[in-house]
Amino acid sequence: MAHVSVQQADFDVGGEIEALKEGRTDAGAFVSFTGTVRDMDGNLKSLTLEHYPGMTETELARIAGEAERRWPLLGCRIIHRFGTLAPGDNIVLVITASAHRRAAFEAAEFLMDFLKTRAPFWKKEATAAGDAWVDAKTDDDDALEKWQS
Amino acid sequence: MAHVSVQQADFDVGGEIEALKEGRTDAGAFVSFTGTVRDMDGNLKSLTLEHYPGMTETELARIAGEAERRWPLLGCRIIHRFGTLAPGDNIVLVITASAHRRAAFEAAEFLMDFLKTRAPFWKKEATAAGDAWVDAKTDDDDALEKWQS
Amino acid sequence: MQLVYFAWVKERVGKSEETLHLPEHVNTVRELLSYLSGINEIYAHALAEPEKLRVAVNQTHVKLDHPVIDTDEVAIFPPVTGG
Amino acid sequence: MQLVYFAWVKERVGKSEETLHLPEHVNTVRELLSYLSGINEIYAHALAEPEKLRVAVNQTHVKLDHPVIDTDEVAIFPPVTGG
Repeated sequence: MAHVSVQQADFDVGGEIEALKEGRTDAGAFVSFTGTVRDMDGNLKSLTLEHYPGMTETELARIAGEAERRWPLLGCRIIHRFGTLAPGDNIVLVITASAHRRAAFEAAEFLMDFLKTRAPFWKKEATAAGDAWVDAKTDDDDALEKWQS
Repeated sequence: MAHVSVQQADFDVGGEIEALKEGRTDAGAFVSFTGTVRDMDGNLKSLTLEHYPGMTETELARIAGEAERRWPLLGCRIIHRFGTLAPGDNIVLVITASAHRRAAFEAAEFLMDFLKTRAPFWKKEATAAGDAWVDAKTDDDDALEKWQS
Repeated sequence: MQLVYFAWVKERVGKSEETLHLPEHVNTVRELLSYLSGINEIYAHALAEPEKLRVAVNQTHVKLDHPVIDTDEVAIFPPVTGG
Repeated sequence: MQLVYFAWVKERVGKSEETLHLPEHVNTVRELLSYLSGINEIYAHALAEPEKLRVAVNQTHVKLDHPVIDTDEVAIFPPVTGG
């Protein structure tokens, strides 16, 4: 049921939420998360996302399936971009729909936590000082722990 | 800093998120919550939202200020509609922006929990069986408790 | 005092607002609700279940022991159901 | 065995994929990393810090004791940083 896309092109957040809402009156709660390229100190020239074609789609579908198993979702979309992006550009979009807000919020946060630690993407930052791969955050591993039960 | 609107007109979720993103590269995380008119069993003809003009705006601004005090938000928007709406129509929109996803998620959920129990709106459902005011949920009071600290 | 009513409280009272001269012995929200209930059957019915009522004084949520004065705007309504 | 590399592992190995005939004594991911490290200085450098490496076998995340066979696709990469 989940819709998963790995793409170079930008996405339209409003249009994606609309697509999930289209024609349905049983879902009362829609949560979206949009992750964008953040330039912490004005030095970032671009961000390049590499990924593992094939595994990426499989892993995102697996993560979405796990969310659907845990929460009564009426819809779920994950879009993740790859390629070279500029500061402020969209990177990732997660949308969840449910009858109640709690499920929609929790599932969206769960999807992002799992995506951050399991989806095979790697970020490389280009700055005036050169290019550097972004290090994984232990925060992200910690975030996963709260979903273990 | 928060943008608060109480209006009869519909809102454009994508456009509102764009407005918050516009020209900034310091926020990496945007969370939106959209609440819509839910028709649980296909009997709902319409939903009418009454509110307390003046207090509504004050209370929403107060709730937003509280969220900004608790989390490092870079932006925050609350839009709530009033008047008569059809099943599937948008009711409420909350958007938060932050450098990190955890703050954006938590603040959005906090805003909805507080809005549900403090913003002076009242829903009346029109069905074939007649009109009835919607009862408040004790769930919503319970949801508030997790933010007491 | 300016009184305003919303939702089913408004429907039961039969008006959305009214001006009231506050008697001297009415000094809290609780006393105000009690005073209004004594006016007639309509108010008595509208305000019969205080646990289902919420009150705002000057557009701020308050508890039953909150003080009221004659220049206040007092709103009486059911628990809110927005969002 | 099909080997694929990503991010700085790919840069250090100097290629994004290669085909390897798996020696008989290599039966787990741990043994595979050890075997590759012994090939030459390039692999030794690329795979020098096993705690900073992650491995997928046939496009599924696995641990170091996961078995490998010659028909597997094995990917070696740093911890992921998407999202």
